[in-house]
Amino acid sequence: MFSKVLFGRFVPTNSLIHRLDPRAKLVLSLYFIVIIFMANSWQTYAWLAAFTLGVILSTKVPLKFFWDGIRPLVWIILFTVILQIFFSSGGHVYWAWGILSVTQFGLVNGVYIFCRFLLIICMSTVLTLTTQPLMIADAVEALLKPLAKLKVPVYELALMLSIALRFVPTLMDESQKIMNAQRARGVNFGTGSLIKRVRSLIPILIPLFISAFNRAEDLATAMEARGYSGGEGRSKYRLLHWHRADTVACVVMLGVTLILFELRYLA
Amino acid sequence: MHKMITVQDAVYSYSDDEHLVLKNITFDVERGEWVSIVGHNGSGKSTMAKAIDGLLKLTSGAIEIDGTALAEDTVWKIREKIGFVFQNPDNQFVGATVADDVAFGLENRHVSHDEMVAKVDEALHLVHMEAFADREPAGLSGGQKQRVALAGVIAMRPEIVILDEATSMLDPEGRQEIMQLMRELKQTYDFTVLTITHDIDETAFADRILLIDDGELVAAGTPEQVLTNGTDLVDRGLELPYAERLLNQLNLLHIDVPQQYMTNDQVVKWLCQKLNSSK
Amino acid sequence: MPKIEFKQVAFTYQPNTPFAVKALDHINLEIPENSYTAIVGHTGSGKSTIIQLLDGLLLPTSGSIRVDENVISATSSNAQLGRIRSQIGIVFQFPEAQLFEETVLKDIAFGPQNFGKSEEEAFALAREAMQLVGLDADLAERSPFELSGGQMRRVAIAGVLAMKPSILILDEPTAGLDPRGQRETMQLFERLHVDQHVTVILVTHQMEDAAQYADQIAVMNGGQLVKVAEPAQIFANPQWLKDNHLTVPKTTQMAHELERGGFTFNPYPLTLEQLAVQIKRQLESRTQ
Amino acid sequence: MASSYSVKRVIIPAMLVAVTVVIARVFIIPIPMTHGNINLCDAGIIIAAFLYGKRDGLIVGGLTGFLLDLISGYAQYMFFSLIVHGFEGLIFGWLGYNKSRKLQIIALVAGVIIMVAGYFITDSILYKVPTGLIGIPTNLLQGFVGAIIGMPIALRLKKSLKI
Ligand SMILES: Nc1ncnc2c1ncn2[C@@H]1O[C@H](COP(=O)(O)OP(=O)(O)OP(=O)(O)O)[C@@H](O)[C@H]1O
Ligand SMILES: Nc1ncnc2c1ncn2[C@@H]1O[C@H](COP(=O)(O)OP(=O)(O)OP(=O)(O)O)[C@@H](O)[C@H]1O
Ligand SMILES: [Mg+2]
Ligand SMILES: [Mg+2]
Repeated sequence: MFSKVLFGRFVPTNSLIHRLDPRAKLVLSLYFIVIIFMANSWQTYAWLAAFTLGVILSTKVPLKFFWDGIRPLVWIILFTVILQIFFSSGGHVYWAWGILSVTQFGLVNGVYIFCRFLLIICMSTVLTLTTQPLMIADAVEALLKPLAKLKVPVYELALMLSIALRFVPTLMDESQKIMNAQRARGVNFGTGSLIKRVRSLIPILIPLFISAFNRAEDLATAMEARGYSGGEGRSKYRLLHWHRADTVACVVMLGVTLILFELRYLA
Repeated sequence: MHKMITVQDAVYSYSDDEHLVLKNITFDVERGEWVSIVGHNGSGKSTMAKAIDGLLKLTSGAIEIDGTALAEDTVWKIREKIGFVFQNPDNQFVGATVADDVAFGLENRHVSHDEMVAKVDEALHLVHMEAFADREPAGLSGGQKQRVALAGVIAMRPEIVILDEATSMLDPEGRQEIMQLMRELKQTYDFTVLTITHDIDETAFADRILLIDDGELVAAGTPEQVLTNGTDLVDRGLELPYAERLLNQLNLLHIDVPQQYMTNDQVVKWLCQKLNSSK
Repeated sequence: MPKIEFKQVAFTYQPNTPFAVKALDHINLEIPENSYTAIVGHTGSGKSTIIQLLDGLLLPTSGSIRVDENVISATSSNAQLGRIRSQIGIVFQFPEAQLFEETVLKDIAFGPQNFGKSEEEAFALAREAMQLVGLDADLAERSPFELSGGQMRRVAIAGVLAMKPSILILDEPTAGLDPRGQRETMQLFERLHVDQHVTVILVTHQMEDAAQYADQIAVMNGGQLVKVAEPAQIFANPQWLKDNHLTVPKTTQMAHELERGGFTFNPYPLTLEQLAVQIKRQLESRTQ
Repeated sequence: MASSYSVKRVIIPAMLVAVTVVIARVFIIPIPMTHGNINLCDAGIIIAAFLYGKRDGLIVGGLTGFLLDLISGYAQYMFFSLIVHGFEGLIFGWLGYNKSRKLQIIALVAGVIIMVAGYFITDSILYKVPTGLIGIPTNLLQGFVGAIIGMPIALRLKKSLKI
């Protein structure tokens, strides 16, 4: 039932982007979000938007999924854009009423912030639509590895992340079962005052936590029986492979940056 | 030659209180033997099994595995010889996917990547789960998860396999599958097997049965010796095998039944002979 | 009029999504008042889905279910469902997972209180239920999490019985218990059925229990109800059982093997006792 | 021997992350005009921190924040959430673990303020200050609901499990 959760928002289409190394995808998408802040003009935003659109199309994921990523934020976006339009000043004044005014700068800034929203959301959506959560967790582990030298328990954190991911669907099922059992005993969820709703959660959450602790106990025993004695020095079954395509992707991103700077400083 | 497992005067209690969960248990298991430990809920079976794997430390007594005494400094070596499958299929699945889970034990032993891939493939093949290598546990049935657990054990080439009620959360089909699979694997690898159960049917393949009641070892012997009326299985929370129950019932109806232990097939044969000879 | 009636019930999980699973289809089933019905079937055949529908925990995609005068359909309101739930008790698989209160007594009294009983009444019902399931009265003030697995199971069952349901649904209530625990639990439900005329619906993989206790057995396969009949009819044909992924009860198995060696059974024995009696009769009739 | 202690130090926080992700995904309360809804993840973080202290508060907070954004597709937030919720959990545990009821309430207030401030800063960096401002009321509400659910459950669990 909850395979949806397990996959995160992953949509398997096996596109070029899907096949990139998760480390490359993670780093490049974060990097892209950073360079979005360099955009400051029509040309720069247009260039980044064109690139983002290209990436979106090459994922072969239906556009509807990107819209799903934007939809929950629509109100915030509109709110921010409207504030930006009404409260910035400068340039030609088209309309004014008290402290509110619509100015040339306001409109331009409104459009820019709108673009920034869309670009950030779309690029991070590309990451989650084309990469399984587990892969991202692997990538994070690989990228944080140098921190192990600073005594950050990278291996343990990575193991925690992977075990948490592994148990989310199991506990999700469990929560459903507990909810059914308590509803059969007359609990009514989602009705009544806030206090009443909060109270109705206690018969669900306590058994859920207890179940989690019991599972932790069992799992710890099972892991120890299988020879687990700490993260240090374990060999790894799941390896990440850096391919030529990943290097190419990095070069492409470099090109995008160069053009961006070109547009920013030459124009 | 030494025994595979020897347990000498094992005593255990969980807290400091007087309640002993194991009371002076002594037994041994030969190399290649299949031994079943039976007993009611809470009789101490799991505690005994965990002690054998060094997962908990006896209050007093000694355990020796393949000639090595279990102690602080030998416990990891000893665990390498023992594969353990637990009751709840969900709570022992460590990896994010089937293949990852089978590899978990190998990773702990620093096995190289290439060797690991080969071993994982082979183990999955042996439990007929190769088609599921990349699947996540959420989509598997309980029986399939237990087969993965078995694959994880086999990939390590243990000398001893312990199944602690490994089938008790499965449906009957799943149970039979796991027991049958275990039998095939034992024929291939000849490990020593310890199964823990309160289902008498699951002792069908055992060479020897140990009966535990409230922490005491109250009977040990071949199925013929233990699974008869004489050992008060019913008083100890268990059940007699079906054939034995039928014979008892016939006896109550004043039919003379043979005194020795019989399997289902033997009972059928005996009854049919009796029917035909009385024609 | 039967107590419960399923009419053309169908159910799909997550309809209209790529994850849609059709779990039940064309279910027509009547369950008479005071009957003991067993629902059996392969893993994933839809047994748990049926009982969730019956308690209004899921609503049918199409069709309707009548429980006494109340009807559950795709559009049932919360109030209607509440009325139905107050007369149905469900013991889910591993019910000890539902315990949450600070004391055993409070946990058992939780259900009755939700269905409108005062605290005093609920505690009285809880004490009664404790006695019924054989829990020592001393345990009332203990935390349920300090108990043994078997005791926790009893507390959870008492929590369901304290609601005084007229219909009791059991989803593999004995899983994980040793044979003594299994026997005692099944006998407890049998007593409720006989003495207090509770209508029992048992979901089980254990054909022995279905054969021994039920007056009718409903066989599920792939979301369809393939047969509803008396145990003797269901178990008369081992091959049919195997075709529907059911295990053959040991008695049936034994009787079947004996038939090959010259015995004949009519009606087919369902319990060990019936088998023994028939064997004795045949052995003796031959000697005469 | 038998020191499953170190293994449990990994497994217990991991499992607490899993439950917290689950309760955050299952019990979502939709609120119009915001990130979409408020969730119960703070309750889980509070429980982790009150039962096991600041280390587990930090880990459970951070990893839960990270995973939730990852799974729900808000990758742009995931590293920010890692820090914000991690810090929140650290504060809950540091000020509230094994402390009097009064101090625990102070811990809750402090942790929630950290969380609200953290997201204000995040949204202001990523987008604009107004975006940050608009998140404040909903995040406060989310923290408040998390606290009134998390605190009693933490106390009950502590008593029942004798942690
Ligand atoms: N972690 C624990 N802390 C305290 N007591 C425990 C613990 N685990 C088990 N016990 C107690 O020890 C006794 C033996 O338990 P054990 O799990 O070994 O029984 P078992 O024979 O395996 O039972 P089952 O058939 O139910 O699995 C029981 O009385 C049980 O309540
Ligand atoms: N929450 C759910 N979401 C999606 N599909 C589900 C869900 N629950 C059950 N199913 C599917 O519905 C079908 C019927 O499931 P159900 O749980 O009713 O079977 P069952 O007969 O109770 O099985 P078991 O003997 O294993 O308990 C199965 O194919 C199952 O995979
Ligand atoms: Mg056990
Ligand atoms: Mg079911």
